Amino acid sequence: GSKSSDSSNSSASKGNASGKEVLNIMESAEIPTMNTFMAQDAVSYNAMNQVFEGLMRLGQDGVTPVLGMAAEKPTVSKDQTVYTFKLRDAKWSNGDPVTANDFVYSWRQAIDPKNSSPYGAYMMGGVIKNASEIAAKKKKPEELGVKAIDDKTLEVTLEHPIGYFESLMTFPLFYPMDQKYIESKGKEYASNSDNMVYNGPFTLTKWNGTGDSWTYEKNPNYWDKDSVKLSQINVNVVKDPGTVINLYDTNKLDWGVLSGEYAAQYKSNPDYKVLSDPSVYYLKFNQERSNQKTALANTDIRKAISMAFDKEAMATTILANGSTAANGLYPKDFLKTPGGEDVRKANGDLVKYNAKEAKALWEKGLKAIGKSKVSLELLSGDTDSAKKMDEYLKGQLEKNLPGLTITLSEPPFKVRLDRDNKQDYDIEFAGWGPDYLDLYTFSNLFLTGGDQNRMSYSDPEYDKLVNDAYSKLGKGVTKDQYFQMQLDAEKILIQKDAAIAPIYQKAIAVLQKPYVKGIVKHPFGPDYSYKWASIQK
Amino acid sequence: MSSNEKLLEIKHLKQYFNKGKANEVKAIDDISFDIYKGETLGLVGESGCGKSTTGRTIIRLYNATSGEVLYNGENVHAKKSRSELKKFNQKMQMIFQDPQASLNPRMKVADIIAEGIDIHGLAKSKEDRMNRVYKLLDTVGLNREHANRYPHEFSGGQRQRIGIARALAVEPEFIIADEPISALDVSIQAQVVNLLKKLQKEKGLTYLFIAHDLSMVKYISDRIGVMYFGKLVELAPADDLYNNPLHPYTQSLLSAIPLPDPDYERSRVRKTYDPKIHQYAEGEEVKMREVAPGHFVYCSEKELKQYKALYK
Amino acid sequence: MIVEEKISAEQFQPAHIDAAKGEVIEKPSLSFWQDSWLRVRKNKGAIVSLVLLVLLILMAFIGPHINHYGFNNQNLTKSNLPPRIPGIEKLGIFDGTQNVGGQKVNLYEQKGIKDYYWFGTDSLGRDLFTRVWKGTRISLYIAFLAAAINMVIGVAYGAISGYYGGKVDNVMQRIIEVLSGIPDLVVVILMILILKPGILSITVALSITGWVGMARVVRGQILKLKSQEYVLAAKTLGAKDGKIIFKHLIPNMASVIIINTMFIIPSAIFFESFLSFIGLGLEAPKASLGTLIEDGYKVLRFLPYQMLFPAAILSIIMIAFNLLADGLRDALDPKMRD
Amino acid sequence: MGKILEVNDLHISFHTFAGEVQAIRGVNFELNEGETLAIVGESGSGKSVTTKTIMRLLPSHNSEIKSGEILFEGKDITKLSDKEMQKIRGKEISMIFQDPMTSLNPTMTVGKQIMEPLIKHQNLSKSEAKKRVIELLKMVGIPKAEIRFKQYPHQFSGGMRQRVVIAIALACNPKILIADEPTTALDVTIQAQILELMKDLQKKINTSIIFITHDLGVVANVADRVAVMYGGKIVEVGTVDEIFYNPQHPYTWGLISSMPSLDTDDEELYAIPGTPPDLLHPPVGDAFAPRNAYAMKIDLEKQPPMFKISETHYAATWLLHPDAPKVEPPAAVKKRMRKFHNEADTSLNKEVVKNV
Amino acid sequence: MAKYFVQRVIYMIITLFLIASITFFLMKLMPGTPFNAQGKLSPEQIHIMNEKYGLNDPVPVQYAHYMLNLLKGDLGTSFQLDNRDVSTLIAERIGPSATLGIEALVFGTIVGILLGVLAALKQNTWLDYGSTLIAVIGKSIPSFVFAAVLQLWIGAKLQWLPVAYWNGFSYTILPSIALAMFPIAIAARFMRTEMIDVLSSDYIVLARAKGASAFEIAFKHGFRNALIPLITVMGPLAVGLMTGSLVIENIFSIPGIGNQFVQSITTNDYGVIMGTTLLFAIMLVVIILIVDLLYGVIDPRIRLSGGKK
Ligand SMILES: Nc1ncnc2c1ncn2[C@@H]1O[C@H](COP(=O)(O)OP(=O)(O)OP(=O)(O)O)[C@@H](O)[C@H]1O
Ligand SMILES: Nc1ncnc2c1ncn2[C@@H]1O[C@H](COP(=O)(O)OP(=O)(O)OP(=O)(O)O)[C@@H](O)[C@H]1O
Ligand SMILES: [Mg+2]
Ligand SMILES: [Mg+2]
Repeated sequence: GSKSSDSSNSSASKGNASGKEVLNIMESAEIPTMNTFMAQDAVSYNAMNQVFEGLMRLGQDGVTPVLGMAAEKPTVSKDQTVYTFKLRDAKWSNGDPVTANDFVYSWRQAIDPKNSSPYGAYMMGGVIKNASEIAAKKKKPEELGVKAIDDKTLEVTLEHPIGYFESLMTFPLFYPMDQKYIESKGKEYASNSDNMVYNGPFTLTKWNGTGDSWTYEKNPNYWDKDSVKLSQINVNVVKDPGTVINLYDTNKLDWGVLSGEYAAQYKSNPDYKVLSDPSVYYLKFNQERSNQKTALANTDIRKAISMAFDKEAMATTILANGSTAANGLYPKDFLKTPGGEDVRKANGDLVKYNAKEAKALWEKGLKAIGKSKVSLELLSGDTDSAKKMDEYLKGQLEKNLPGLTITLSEPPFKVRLDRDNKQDYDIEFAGWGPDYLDLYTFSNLFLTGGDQNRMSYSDPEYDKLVNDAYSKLGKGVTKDQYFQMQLDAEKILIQKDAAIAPIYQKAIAVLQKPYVKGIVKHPFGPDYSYKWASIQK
Repeated sequence: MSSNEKLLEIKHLKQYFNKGKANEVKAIDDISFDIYKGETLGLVGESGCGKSTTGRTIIRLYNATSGEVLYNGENVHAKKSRSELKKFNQKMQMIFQDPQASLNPRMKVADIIAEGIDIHGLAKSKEDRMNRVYKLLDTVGLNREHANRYPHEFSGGQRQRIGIARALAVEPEFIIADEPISALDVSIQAQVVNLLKKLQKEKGLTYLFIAHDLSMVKYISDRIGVMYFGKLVELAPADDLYNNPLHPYTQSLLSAIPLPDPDYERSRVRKTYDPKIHQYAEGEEVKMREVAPGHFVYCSEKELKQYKALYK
Repeated sequence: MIVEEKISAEQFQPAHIDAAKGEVIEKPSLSFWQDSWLRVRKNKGAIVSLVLLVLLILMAFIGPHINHYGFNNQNLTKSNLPPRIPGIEKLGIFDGTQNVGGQKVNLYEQKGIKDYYWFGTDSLGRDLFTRVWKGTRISLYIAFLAAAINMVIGVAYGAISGYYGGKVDNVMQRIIEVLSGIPDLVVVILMILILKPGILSITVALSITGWVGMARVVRGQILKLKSQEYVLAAKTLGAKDGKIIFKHLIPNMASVIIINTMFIIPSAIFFESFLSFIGLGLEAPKASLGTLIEDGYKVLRFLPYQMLFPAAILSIIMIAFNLLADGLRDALDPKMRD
Repeated sequence: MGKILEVNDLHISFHTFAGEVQAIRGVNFELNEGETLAIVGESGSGKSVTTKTIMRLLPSHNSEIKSGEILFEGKDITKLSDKEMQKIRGKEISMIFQDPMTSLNPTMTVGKQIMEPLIKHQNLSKSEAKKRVIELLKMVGIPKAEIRFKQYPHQFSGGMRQRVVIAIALACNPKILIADEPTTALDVTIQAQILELMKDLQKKINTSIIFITHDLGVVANVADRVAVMYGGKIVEVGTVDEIFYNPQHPYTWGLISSMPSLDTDDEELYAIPGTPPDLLHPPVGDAFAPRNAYAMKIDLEKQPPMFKISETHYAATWLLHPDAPKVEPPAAVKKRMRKFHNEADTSLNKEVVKNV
Repeated sequence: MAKYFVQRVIYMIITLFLIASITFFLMKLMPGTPFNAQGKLSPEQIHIMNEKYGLNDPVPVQYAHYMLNLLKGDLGTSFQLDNRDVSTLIAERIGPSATLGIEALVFGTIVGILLGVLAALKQNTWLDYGSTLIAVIGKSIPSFVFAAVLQLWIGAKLQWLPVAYWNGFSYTILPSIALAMFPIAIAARFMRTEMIDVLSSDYIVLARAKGASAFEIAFKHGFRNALIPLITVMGPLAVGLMTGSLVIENIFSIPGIGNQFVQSITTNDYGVIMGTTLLFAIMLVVIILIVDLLYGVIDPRIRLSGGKK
């Protein structure tokens, strides 16, 4: 598959000459996989969102699920655990019809332990019936709660009512796969763009499986091809922030992400845009390291640290890309309460920068643990902005909390994860982006034994609230109550326990040519949809 | 001056380099000779014939491929322990060809000379050490002031004398001088040769004197050995060798030496040597044979007769 | 043509020639190093370099204390200020102005800042002057330490391999071959994981991977020198191998070793900045010239001064070391003697 | 026999780290057609510098011709441009160096190296040049010339290499051949062959040869005339017989008597004491004075002029001054002189010819 | 000759085997797993994935597996790029890196040699100092600075050449030049020193005595003899250049192997680490062999001792 790389994919000028709408954009990394159940990264998911389509897809407003392969809204059983989808008459790019079986096949692949899909169990477990048991090899993949009633009817059985099920269906893991085609290709499937079939707005071309560039071409077999304005999208991986600018200035890019210092410098540029993102970054306080309680086991000390740094300044001056200070776990502009209020607003600022109070708490805490000096290791990422923030944090904390020494440790990402897994750190600079449109994607992280809770935090009150809300929704817990319980849990986590210290909510600064319209940014799942994008010169 | 007491016996000494490989060199190929106490044995021969290798093998810079070197009856090459070796190192010393290359340019003259003293612990104190150095400098005609200088500050002849002082420092009995004057100016060669002679007289030293300048060799040596391609071809008292060269190679060598005498040069007739003239038959034993008392030639039985006839 | 000139008979008396005087050396006694120093002194490039290096080393120590800013004093309100130097600012340079969107703006006036930051400030509002000298100190430290360790390992390894030759040499050379085949990065990452990140581990990493070149050079030299007659002389005197190596061989390779070290220093500085580039370098807020350049590089387009100063100093260091090495080579090269 | 080369009052200095080395301090000599002039003298006396100057091969960055002229067929070589000099080198004047091991380019075939001057100076075509090279190789006594043509220097022995160098030097039938210690690095037997070869070839093409050596034996063998150098000056010049059998300069005495002849016996050799002069700080008077057992006070103050002994024989020593006391030369020299005076009794007419 | 060659190849194989083995064990010492790139996997999930790839086996078992597969020519699969064969991945990535490396090497060596020869011929003139300065600058300024400046000025401001990407020859020019600065510097310095050395040797004096012009002396006589030390350093340098530069590849958005390699190390992509290491090592030993053979071509003396009968 290296043939594709030598054919010139050069860009806008050529495309426009023939009156076609061609968009030139960038990615930050290569596509690791185009196999839906093997993906675990943003680049893959983003690409899949352009060339495949699930039952639902995220709409033009960014968050609302709209119909995809489903011809109409699903019918839901009374107990809200059985969803029945009618599929529309859609085709794969090779002409094969998209059938209910394609979904069944794909989902079973995703949960089948022999495939060891990184996200399969994570996304399906506790949601689709029997998924957890199958992943634990206690049941067979065939027992997964998904069934093809006929070619065009798909029935999904859930473990319990899931409020965000429709939005979950937009996630690439739940996309269909053309069983016949895949089996005919065997190992070759998805090794490059020639060995794939597509059912999304675009088809993938000129992707050799490892390369730095690829294109999306309008898919003539797409059911909604009339909505697709672009005839071609050229994607190049650009890793250097300066190169992005140079390419943008020479019109080789119509859209590019500004990273690092560039965001701050381009603020006044008319093409500058900020895309909000619901990823939240925070400090994790490890209360137990190598089986010994750390200074951070003391709540006052945790609280003191939570308040001791100027997150406002960090977000606006250091990141300076539209990111905002975060005063809670749940991001803003992500979900609204049933009352229509933004979740963040509803719960208010749970912890703010307050040097004076921080100092008081610090001294109290120190007294309690009987120490006058504390040295803590801050484990963090090795990216430029992370490093800069670490330095700032260190400066702030050491200044505001006398007696505190912070040592920085900034290993490569996987090393950091490894140390996180082993709980081998004092404080960790971590972050989380939602996978579906529900507060549970955040709140479950800090349950006792939760994914992000490798810091010996355990509060039965918190666990109870989150677990009850999740499992009893529809079974005694109303939507309103559900939200309230999640909000209360956040208060416990941050205000009462100061288990983590929120820092900021991410934003993405981009440069976008004025003639580019309609690129949709999603707060979760795949990052962007180009389906509705257009060039309007 | 020389006695009949054998100081050194070299028996069937062989030194092959890169043995067994494609580029094997038989640098010394089975040579035997004796060196008597107090004499100077000269060794001549064309470049690459194995003179240096002989000297270096005797002093154990190379491990002999086979054969023995008996020093006062003890086999030098069989010794192993450090202390034994040390004792031997003290008795036998070497003077090198290139006075520039044989002195460590980074060391002061005093330290160069004292190296042997230090190794063999000959000095009782620092003072004693320096006194010895001064005395040695004096012996070779240099003065104390030179002790603190570096080799590059000296002329070739002076350097060579420093080299001699270094060798003398350990009070050796036997000195191998490997072309000690070849790299020196004519006007300076005499300084060194005179010094060597003087030292021999005073200390009763024994020399193996390697050179290719035959007039100098003749002047300094009691006996002379001629080497050709790793073999000793003739060995005789100096005058005898010059007056009665028997081996055709010796003859050719002698006939090639230019002498500082225009008249002689005008009349000189050069002989050439072609090893083919021997026409040794298969299985014929060729070895050193005594043609006249003390005059040995490498030859066959048949040749011995001819040589005997030739010998005046 | 006879030139008649009266020469008194007295003149034809035999002169008194002191025999010992013939052996007197007129020149003052100069050791090898003194002599070399005289030679180096004649090389303008080397001397200028040496002076510059001394100045830089001095500045690395006093530079951070010349003004009252600490190297880690953060002040986000004063971030990314261009350089402003009292006095010189009247000339229209280093006056705190910066091109913002095509317009010259004096950021100090705009933000109402009275201070002077001679080299400007970085994105955390830290004084770059202080940081640059602090960085110089660390870079030099890394360079010297790495070079030193490197010299020890490389020289010892090369010396042993070359001196003993034969099988020992063969095995040791194979090891070198294998070592140079293993990617530095793997080794370095491991080092940094085993040790805590920071100067020490960088140094260790450097000395694990960087001495191969030195070992090769030293081995080559030893091979050349070990058959020198003064080495043979020491052998005939009964000197031990160790003594021969350390007293005779290594001093005579000193020039080669020094020169090679001079060339190692720039690569050590380089390597450190490469480590920083891939995120394996120093722990913050420490900075080296490498990390400063690295940071400055990201804003090269808008705030060129942030890279300019550390890059200029790094370049001066590199150029000075290179010229000094060249000068030393000329001065120490035995071929150029006499 | 016309003069082909005349060197007048040559002064050459090197600028070194330590200061100015006055390597040549007033050298005068001439070379006649077809003759061999040997220059002898100890190391550092300026033999090579003199001859390199004739070829203009001194390193340009630190050497300087302070004064003097070198007339080659009347043209002053010191004034020629590089281009003009390139035409003379290898064609009119050519040179043989001391070390045959290093003076051939190791990466070029021998044939090519000999061809170079032919193509350059005689505009021969490649095939003509090749023919000539093979002739030359045969002429210098290298068998199987056709095969040897394609070989590299390392495939030749030392003696053969020196023959090749000679072939290169003689390729264009030069008028002057300068041989700077051409046999010092060779074995006596090979040396003898090379010397014979040179003499043969000289007869054939009638070149003049300047032959540098410090081996008096070789001098006696090849030279017609001999110039003895000491401390950057020529201290004695004369025919080979004059120098060997009637030397006048104490340095020449020293040289001759420090070499043992085959009949020198156990008596101590005559040795010149001390060390050569330091040309960084050349002495005021006679450079040889400090080592001269016959030195007089004037030697320490004033450089001696050239005294004429015969039409062909000159020496620069105050001992030849009419007022100087008569001295006894060393025994070895006296022996030689006796021989000389027996053969041809020339009166010792001392005359100052050239003032210094 | 044949015997020599066989012996060399055996040595090469042993070396490669050792490199592979040591790298394997070192690599296994590195903490972390190849999975969990987004940090969203639970330890159980990671365990399952490790199981699938045999990463839960004891390291010696994994080693044996790897080596057996290696013998079969199977380099395994990448974790980073899902299930892509390491061999395909490397094959696709080495192309651009090698192209750039060779261009930089050729360009750098030629320019460097010219500079060095000029400097040697005109020792201690402004030409010499100029060449020294270029060489020192080439050595002392990191290549990413050159790259950034070239990209900004030639690419973005003047628009003479493409800013980035990989679409044909014109795209290779800027990165090649940026990469070539180092070889230029090295070649110039080495050439100068060697040339000065060679120019003072006897055979050069003889060539001058033959009446050769300065040009002939430099290029006909000096050049070849000065080349040996140069190719000795240029050999390994060539490997370094051809195996890609993370920095240059990032700046010019080139799908090269340098970038890939660093990424594979930071993500524990074992197959790729091993594959790339092996590739580099093979290139290294092969280049060393080539250099040795080149010695023989350049210097006939070595041809003989090279082992010919
Ligand atoms: N270390 C060595 N390895 C291999 N060959 C050697 C070694 N030393 C000497 N030879 C070879 O052994 C032979 C004899 O060398 P040696 O140095 O003894 O000769 P020589 O008679 O001293 O010559 P010269 O007069 O040139 O000093 C030569 O062919 C030489 O090349
Ligand atoms: N390139 C140079 N730079 C500095 N000094 C030089 C140079 N070449 C020669 N000299 C000096 O000039 C003087 C004469 O040297 P020259 O080479 O002519 O001596 P020589 O008589 O040929 O000696 P040898 O017999 O050793 O060849 C010496 O003192 C030497 O140091
Ligand atoms: Mg020898
Ligand atoms: Mg000379």
